Formats: sequence, structure tokens, C-alpha cells
Amino acid sequence: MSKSTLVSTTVNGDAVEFACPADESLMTALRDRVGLTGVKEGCGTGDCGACSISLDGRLVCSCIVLGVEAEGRSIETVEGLSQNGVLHPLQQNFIDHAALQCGICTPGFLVAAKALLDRNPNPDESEIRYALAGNLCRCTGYDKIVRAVQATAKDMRKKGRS
Amino acid sequence: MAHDNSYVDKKFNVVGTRFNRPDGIDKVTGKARYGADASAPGQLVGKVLRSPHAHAQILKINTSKAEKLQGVKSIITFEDLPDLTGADQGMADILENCMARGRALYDGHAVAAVAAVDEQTAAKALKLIDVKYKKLPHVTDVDEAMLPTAPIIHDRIFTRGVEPKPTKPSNISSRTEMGNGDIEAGFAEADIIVEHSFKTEQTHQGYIEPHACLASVNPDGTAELWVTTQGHFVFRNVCAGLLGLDIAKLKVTSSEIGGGFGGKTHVWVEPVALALSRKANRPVKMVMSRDEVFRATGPTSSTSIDVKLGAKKNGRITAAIAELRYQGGAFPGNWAMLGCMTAFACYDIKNNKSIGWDVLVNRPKVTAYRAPSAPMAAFAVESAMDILAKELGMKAIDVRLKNVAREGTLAPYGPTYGPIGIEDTLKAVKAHPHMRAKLKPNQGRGVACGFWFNIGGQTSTDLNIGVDGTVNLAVGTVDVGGSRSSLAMIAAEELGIDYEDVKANIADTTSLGHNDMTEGSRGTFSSGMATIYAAREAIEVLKQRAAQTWGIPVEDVAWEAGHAVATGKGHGNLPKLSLREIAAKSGRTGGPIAGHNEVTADGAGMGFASHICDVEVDPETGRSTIVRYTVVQDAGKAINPDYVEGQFQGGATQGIGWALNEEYIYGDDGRLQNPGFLDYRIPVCSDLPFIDTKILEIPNPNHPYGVRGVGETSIVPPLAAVANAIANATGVRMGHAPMSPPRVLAALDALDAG
Amino acid sequence: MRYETPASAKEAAGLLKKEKGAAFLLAGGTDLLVKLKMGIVEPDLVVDIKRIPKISDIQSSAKGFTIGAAVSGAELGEHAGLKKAWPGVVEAANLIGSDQIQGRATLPGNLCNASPAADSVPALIAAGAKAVVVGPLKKRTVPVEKVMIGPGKTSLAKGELIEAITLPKAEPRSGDAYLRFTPRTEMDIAVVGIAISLKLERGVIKKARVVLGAVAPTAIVVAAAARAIVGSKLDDKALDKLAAACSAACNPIDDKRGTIEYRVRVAGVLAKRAAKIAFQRAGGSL
Amino acid sequence: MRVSLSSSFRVGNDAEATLEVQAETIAQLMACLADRFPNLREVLSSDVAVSIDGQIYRDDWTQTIPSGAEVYLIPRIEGG
Repeated sequence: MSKSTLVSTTVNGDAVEFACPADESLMTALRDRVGLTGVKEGCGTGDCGACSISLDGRLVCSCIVLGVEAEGRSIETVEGLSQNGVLHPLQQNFIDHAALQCGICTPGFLVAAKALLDRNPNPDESEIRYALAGNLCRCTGYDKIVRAVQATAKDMRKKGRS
Repeated sequence: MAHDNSYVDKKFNVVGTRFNRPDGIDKVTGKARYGADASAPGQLVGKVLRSPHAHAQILKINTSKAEKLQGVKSIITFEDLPDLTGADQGMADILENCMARGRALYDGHAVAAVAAVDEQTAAKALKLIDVKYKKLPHVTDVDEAMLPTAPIIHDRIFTRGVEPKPTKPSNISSRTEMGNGDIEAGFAEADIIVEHSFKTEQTHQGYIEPHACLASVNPDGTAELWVTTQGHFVFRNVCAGLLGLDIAKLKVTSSEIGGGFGGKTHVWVEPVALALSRKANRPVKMVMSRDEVFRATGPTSSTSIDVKLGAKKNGRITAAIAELRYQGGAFPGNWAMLGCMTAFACYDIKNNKSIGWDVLVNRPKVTAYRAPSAPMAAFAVESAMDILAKELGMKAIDVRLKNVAREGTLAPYGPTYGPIGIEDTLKAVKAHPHMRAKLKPNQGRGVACGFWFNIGGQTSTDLNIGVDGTVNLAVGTVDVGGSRSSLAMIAAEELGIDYEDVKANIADTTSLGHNDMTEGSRGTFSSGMATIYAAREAIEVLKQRAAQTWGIPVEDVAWEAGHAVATGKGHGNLPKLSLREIAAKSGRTGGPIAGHNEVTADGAGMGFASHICDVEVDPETGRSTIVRYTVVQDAGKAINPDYVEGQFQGGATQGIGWALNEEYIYGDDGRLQNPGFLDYRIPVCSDLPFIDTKILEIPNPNHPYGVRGVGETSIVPPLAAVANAIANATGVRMGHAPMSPPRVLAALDALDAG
Repeated sequence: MRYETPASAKEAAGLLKKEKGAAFLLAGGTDLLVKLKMGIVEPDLVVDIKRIPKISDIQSSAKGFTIGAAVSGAELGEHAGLKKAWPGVVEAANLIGSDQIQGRATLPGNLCNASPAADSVPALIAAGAKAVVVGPLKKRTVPVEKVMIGPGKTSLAKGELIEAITLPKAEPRSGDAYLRFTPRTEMDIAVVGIAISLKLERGVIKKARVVLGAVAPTAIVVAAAARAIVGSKLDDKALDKLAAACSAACNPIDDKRGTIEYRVRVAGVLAKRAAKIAFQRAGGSL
Repeated sequence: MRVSLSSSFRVGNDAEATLEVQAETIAQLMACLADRFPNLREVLSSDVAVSIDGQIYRDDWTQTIPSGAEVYLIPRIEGG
């Protein structure tokens, strides 16, 4: 057994503490120690985006962050997207536009798409495609994913105006 | 109860519309549980030690140091997996692939496995296992493996299908021949003959979820397995057979599956996890790394194919011959045979012949990948069709239409086709606005066709009606592409109730009869059939309960739009009874109301597609960009068009990846150079345009709704569609897939030089 | 494995120097954690520099820019002043990996990982960037081209680390550009990379620096390529000479990412394209 | 009834392309073929499918064969 370090973080708005060995990835810590298995492992090397989270407001692959690095930091995962029992518009649009099949990449796409819309509420198709290029999907050909993000951007802009 | 599977033309209420999938919310909120998302009390972590050599004798495995490491609970080698397979060579191959027996046959072949208290300890233990190898000569290329001088992979394999019977072992496991007519006469009749040779590299299914399972075996032989799989019933039977467990005592639960595409039809770590658990008497969780997934699971064959076509000046093909060489990895397969069967399936060619060679090499055991073997054959044949069209001075689509297979055409593998959709897809392509859109400089357009059989298979379904009138549909075919939604729609259609009142679930192996894999595009076809029959049985029960309630003969009760209706004379004033009303009283009218069905769903309808691809080639770097893409495919009947489109788009994208950049790259040492998503380049979002789709519906006569499978065909045409587009953009004919930038640039240079 | 978060670069240097086992510096971690996962490295000590004050800041002054060692690619891309002054450097840094990688990856990390294919390195060299190197005892400043000495090897001594990267003030009528070739549009490693930085005087190239990546064991400064365009208005003849000089300077290997012939050929192609971009950024008209 | 054999099944079995067989179901057909061609027994048990009037039956050996139907013995296929 490796020696563990206690890490204090904020996860999806809640104070969370976990203990993990220094060489454990934040992805593994979130999955196995915090129980947030919505953070998916597709490669473990930062190449597929399935483990995407927001760390202090920055989109990162949690598989290439150490768990111990999260000390004092704020983490947001797919589990924190829906608020007060209501799905985030991205979540609803992914369902409505059939933007998921097997769904293993979906949490990463949602977190990445939210990061995009947070900084750019009106992305064009190319901006969406490049912003999501770090997230691999093998089922959909990305078509319906891009459409779901476009629809969400439109919905959110409309809502923002009203 | 016997059921009629004949197609009946009718108006649908639910089927053919678009409903959200029942698993959607769990998947967008992170609640859905996949292979790696389960845990059990006291669980250990299992890891596999893999061969670093392409081919090596295993002289000794010393595990004593690893055993002494604190936290290590069990270590296994092949000795812990005794061969119980009897005369079944196929099962023996699976066992040997799961754990090397004396020889490592490819880079990544499992040699030993460890279960320990945590990941770090298990990893440390692997390093303490000392394996003494003696390297043996290896071969990884399909053509080289066929040479008489090639190192022999299995002494026990003698080429099947050749006369006289060979006396020496060979890497060629079998020769297949197929076709119709008189090939020599056909070429003698031809005015124009074209010939070309092709190569395709090995690709991987590339599902984003690595293989993962949680196994628990008790000393009394009872066991549980939670696993990501395309077929938990088949996994149960295979694992039970390999480990000597009783089928009924091994409960296998299918997790949500994070993509399969054929790659999760085969067991790899699952028997190992069960064996580790049995030895440690604790649950063992195993999750493959991406590197392991690439090195040791999945891939499809690399191939080498020659095609020759002969035609009259008017475009009618008089003869076609193909010779197809497919490697199956280190174990024999029938991949070339599938290539033979599909190669000319889109066409009506009087004289045709396909010769297939199944070949062994030092690479991982090949597993089905979406329409297995068809994309490579189509790459060769559909490229040759364009070469022929050019020679004839005809439009490529017109040559195809001139020779297209129809109802009544003799299929190249023998039988006569029933109603099929290839001609309709070609006509739809010809009429599509995409075909008239203007191309920019350096752009070209290509068309290609594809075929896949689709299959049915054993299926078992339960439909249970709750007292509130909502319905549980338990199916045993794993949902890989949205079939739960389609099956719930079918149940709602039959029962005449709302889609929202049906919940479809994937049942575990102890709750339902045997189901074959979700493979061969069979999920919605066969479980759909079983669901229809189960619903119809439930309706019979509902009618009986209504008859009993009313006190009239059941013959006088009809089922209309979710209600029992009294139809006989003199019952005119009886108010109709809804499913909900009947269900509410079921406890007092004879107990729970259910319908069941066990069926061998044969008669799957063939799937045909034609694709249009526009590509732009950078003449200075050889890089090809897909600028527009359209899929036209016959679905028979689209139950939920959203998910049919999704299958078309996903399949086309996998084909595009294969066409452009995906390939296994082996070094001279026989080791895989690119076992990761960075250098095994599957398409990313910014590589692609939107993929347009057009669904055609030519009913399958052997399904009550006319359903054909839709999952696989869409991966078949893209390789050739891209190649034909590149040819039209640049004038170079690419015979080697993937058509990566270095290959295209080299071909452009050769063209300039020539 | 021990994990330390020193409060100063000097303290970090001391920790690295003192460690008898395998010690690694952690900034963005985009290379280190991959190597950890693949079992390529087994660190005894990891020194995370991100808690050092100002290490995540970009400071601009009359002399130019000082970019802290923990500044991520995303932060570089969001810095308007830096983007305006050195667009080639920023676009090179922003080509490293996905948005997710950009959230973490740093310039010194890209440099000290010492891959011949590092995207930001040719652009930094072309821009005349320097590395501020801190050791347990002293601080020194070295040109970026002196840091990497071979694949996986740097000139830093044990205990030394890069605290910041400095970029000079961009001269008037100057421009830089970085282009790379990858088979995919994103998520790929350069098969060829090229950075060009140039300065114009009355529409003619007065000074230029041309640096190639991924075609030799380290990024290479191609003086002959610079000479090919200096004194020109980037006419076709100058561009052809530039391409020929770049191709001639290549000393690549055949590997899974590209062949020798391909790299040599494409180096010339990209050189022309990058030169045109840099020229236009400098205010030149083609 | 008459059954046609895909050429893969004919090599080494001295079989004609088309044979006359007494069978009303797929199971009976298989039994007849196994009797006639002992070399084919292993193949017949797991590696074949039967096409009846263009429809492929892989599994359901209870399937009856209508008189006059076109019957082909073909290799068994699988999917991905």
C-alpha cells in the first residue's frame, strides 16, 4: 500500500476531502475515492477527453492531473451540471438531438461544451468542432453532437435576452 | 405459440417517429454505470503481464518474488487455466489467446496475471514476475506470412480447402472459393479488362471504453461477472466453458457498454478475472489500459486484394474475379471467406469468382469489426468499378446502375436475392443535390456502394405489465446504439399505449433465456421481433381478462388502440376497457399479465448503401479533407430515425478514419508502434463535416415491420468513396488504405514523374 | 513517491538537487503524467512549482514579456498584448494538444520534455526567446535554442529549472508565424514544424530567422533559409530558395509519424506558407 | 429437394455443385449431408448456414424447406 495524502477540495460546490497516494491521478481519485464515476477513463493519457473536468474554471483532462494537485482547488464534473433537479440545457439538448449513443464520451463532451459556451456564447460550427477536438467519440460521427451544441447556444442566447 | 414473421404493410403510431432514449438522462448526468463503474466489498485489482515480443517461446515464469509482495492475493499463469475445451479448437484458441500456453504469439499476448489490494501493488507485482523468453522469428505482414519461407505460427495448422491435402503446416489456414458462371468465358467475352491490386492496413474498433469487468467466484462454484460486453449470455457460456463452471451458476450482468463495434463480442480479461478471483476467493476488478486494448484486443484484418473486371463496351460486366488475402492474427479465422461473400454482392455479374486466403501472422487475434471483412473487399471492388468506368468513358454511377443486383439476381455466394435496396440507393444518389453541387479546385467527388448480410439469432424477451398499466420490457440483447428506445417503441406500438409507459431494460443472464450477441446488426431486428411476439401474447391475455370481466367469449374481444373492445353481436353497449383498467384488476382476474417470447430470429434482411464523398486534396502535402459526405441506405423500416441516422453517421465516420489515417504500425521487431489515441488517429470533431443521411425503406419480407439491420453497412463504402473522390480530385488511384498524406503525396509524385 | 510544493524557484531547485532518486518537476504535467501512466518514469519526488508566487503570471514591460513557468497555453492565448506582439509564438503554443491540454501545458514544459517535435520551441527560438534558469545557487539566462540538446535531453544541470521564458519587445514592422503539418486537424504531433520571424524595411525583408522542428534531433535554426529571403519582397524566387534551404537542412528519421522523404518535402512547402503569413503580419504585401 | 453447395464445401469431398436430397427441414438436410460427406461433419455442425429462397438461416434448423425452394448451403457468417 502506498502512503496517502489528505486533499481538501471543492467538488461541484461542496467541500470534499479525500486521501490518495501522491502518484494517483485526479481522475482515479474522483472515480474511486469521491465516487464520481461520471468522470470516464478512455485512455489515461489525455488523448480522448472522456475524463474532462473543470479545475478552477479551466477545462482539463483529469487523468493527467495528480489528485494531490487539487488541494484547495475547485472542481466541476458532469455530476454538477444539472442544478436543482433541472438538466443543464446542454444535457437536455444532447438527449433531444440524439447526440449520444453509447454515452461513454458524453460526460467529457458536456463539460467541454460548457467550457466553450461559457467563454463564447455564439460559436460558429468550426469553433465548436475545434473546441471539441479533444473529445473523441466513436459512435456518432460528431454530427448530432455539434447540432446539440449549436441548439444549446441558440437556446441560451435567447434565454439571456429575455 | 407460433408467430408469423411476414411483413405486413400498416400505418404506425409510434414506430417511425423520434423519441428520446430511456438511458439518456443517466448518460448525460454521469449516473450510467459502465464496465469500470462497479465495485464490490473486498475487491482486488487485477492486472495482466504481457509479452513484449512478437513471437517467443516462454521458457520459464517465476512468480515467487511477486507472491511475496505484501498485498498480492493471487497470481495466475496458463497452469491455472487448464484446458477443458475438449475437441473444440475454437474454444481452445480463445483460451490460449486469454493466456499464452508456452509461446507468446504476438506483442501484447497475456503471459501472467496478478490480483492485489490496489493498483500500485498490482503494478509492482507485475514487475517482479520473471519471464524467460526465447525469441522466435516473427511475421506480421499478410503477404510475407504466405511465403514458404515464413516462420510458421502453428505446427498444427494445415491449409484447409486445397487439394491434394497439404503435408506441411502453413500460415494459410484455409482457402475459400466462391462464385457463379464461367469466369474464362466471361473474360473472353469482354471488350475491356481492368486489373488492380490493393492493400488495407489493420484497424481497431476504437471504442472509447476499454474492456472492464468485476468478477467474483465463490468456493462452491457460484460466480458473478459484471462486464462491458456485446453479449453477456455468450460471455457466460464461454467463461463457464473455459473455467469449468456451471452455466446456471454464473450470473453475468451487462453494464452499459461504451462502444463495441464487434470488439466486445470476444472475451479477453474476463476469464482471467474469474480465475484470479477463484484463486483469491475475493472479487477482482480488471480494467484494461488503452495500450492493452490496442495491443491485445479487437483489431480487424489487414489485407491484400487483387481485382480484375471485364466488361462490354456498353458497360455490362461480363466477368469479375477477386483474390483476397486476410490475416486473422495469431489464430485462424474465416475473415477472407467473408470478404469473398461480400466482394461482388452489389452486382449482377454472370461470371464471378472470389478466392480467399485466411492467413496467420504474429498480431492480435482478429475480432469482428462492423460488417467484418466487407470494407476491405468493397475498397478493392468499388475502386475497380471506378477504374472500369474511366476506361469505358462512362459515369461511375451509370456503370454501377447498369450492373446493379436486383430481386432475382444470383448472389455471388449462391442464392437468389429477394427484394433488396441497392438499386434504389444508387438512384437516390444519382438524384441527390449533392451530386450536382459544384466542386472547388483540388476537390473531387466519389461514389461507392456497400453490402452487409445482417443476421438474426437466438433471442428471448419478457414483457411484464404492472398494475398501473406501465410496462417493463426485459431484453437480452445489449443496447449498443439506442435499441432500448426502439424496442420500447415497438412494444408501445403493439400494445397501443404511449412510449412513455414502456421501460426497456437489459436483463442479466439469470433473468431471461439465452440471447446471442448484439452483432451483425441484429439487436433491433431480432429483439424487435421477439418484442412484437411477446406483446402479442400479452394482448391475448389482456383480451381473455376483458372477456372474463365482461362474461363474454374471448373470440368476441378485439384489441384496438390500447383497449379491449367487445365486437360480437349483442355486446355493443359494453364500454371498452383500457390496458390500464385491465391491469389494475389483474390480481383478481388471474394474476400478473405478461408476454414472453423465445425465438431464433432468422431471415434478417440484407443491407445495402451508396455513399457520396467530396474530398479536397492539398497537392503539396497530400492531405485529404472530407468537405461533404452523404449516406444513402436501405433500413427496411426505421423504428427510430434518430438512431438509424446515428448508425449511418457513425459507420461512415469509422470508414473515413480507416480511409484517411487509421492504421496499426508495426516495427521491424514485430511490436506495435502506436498503441494509443495520439498516434492511432481516429477522426476528431474538427476533421469532419456534417454527415448527411437519407433513409430508404424497402421492407424486409421476413419481419412484421419490415426491419433490416442498420448498424454495419455504413462502414463498407467509405474507403472506396474516399479513394474514388481522391482519384477524381487528383488523377491518382490510391490502392493502399489508409490514404495517409505521405502515401498520397508519393502517389502524386509518381504521377508527375510518369 | 513524494510530492512537494515549494514556495520559491530556489527552494524547488534545492529539492531537486538534494533528491537522490528520480526527481521530476511538475508544471502542467501533460507529459510527466503520461509517462507516469505508461510506466516510463517512476519518480521518487515530484516538485510542483505552481504554488510559487508569480509563476503563473505574464508580465509585460518596455523590454518585452516575462512568461512564468506555470503559465498555461490557454492563458497565453487569452493575453491580448502577447498575441499581438508574438502571434507565431502564441499560435505555436496553442497548437499543443486539445483545449484540455491547453488548460495545463506550459512553454518550459514543452521545451524541457525535449521532443524534437515540440511545437512551441521553433517559434520561441525564431522570436529570440530566452529561458530564465534557476539553480540552487545561481540564476542564469540562456537562449532557448541552447536548452534542448537532443531527444529527451536538456542542458539543464541537476537541480536547475526554468522559472520563466522571456520574449523581447517585438520590433516595428516585424511578424512571426508558426505552421506545422499533422495528418489530423487537432490532437496530433507535428510531422514537420516551422517558425519564421522577420522584420521589414520599406517592404523588403531586413532580418529573418527560420527554425524547423520535427526534422532533426532538435529544433534547428536554418541560417541559409533566412538568407534566402533577406533582401527580398518574398517573390517566388525567394520562396523557392527558402523552400530548398529548408528541405536541405532537414535531417529527419523515418518513424510512425512520417517518412524521411515526406518530412524533407513538406518542410519546404510549409516554409513558403509560414513565410507568407509572417510577411503579411509584418505589414508586407504579397 | 435439390441443394446447392458453395464451392468451399466441395473441395476434397468429391461433391457435385447441386445434389438431390430427401429432406423437409434444415435439420434433415444437415443429417443427409453429414451421412453423405463424413469429411464435412465438423463444418456442418458449426460453420454453415442455409439459404432458402434467398433468406439466410443460420440457427433455426427446425425451419421447413418448401418444395421447389432454392436451397443453398453457404458458410456461416457473423457480424460486428
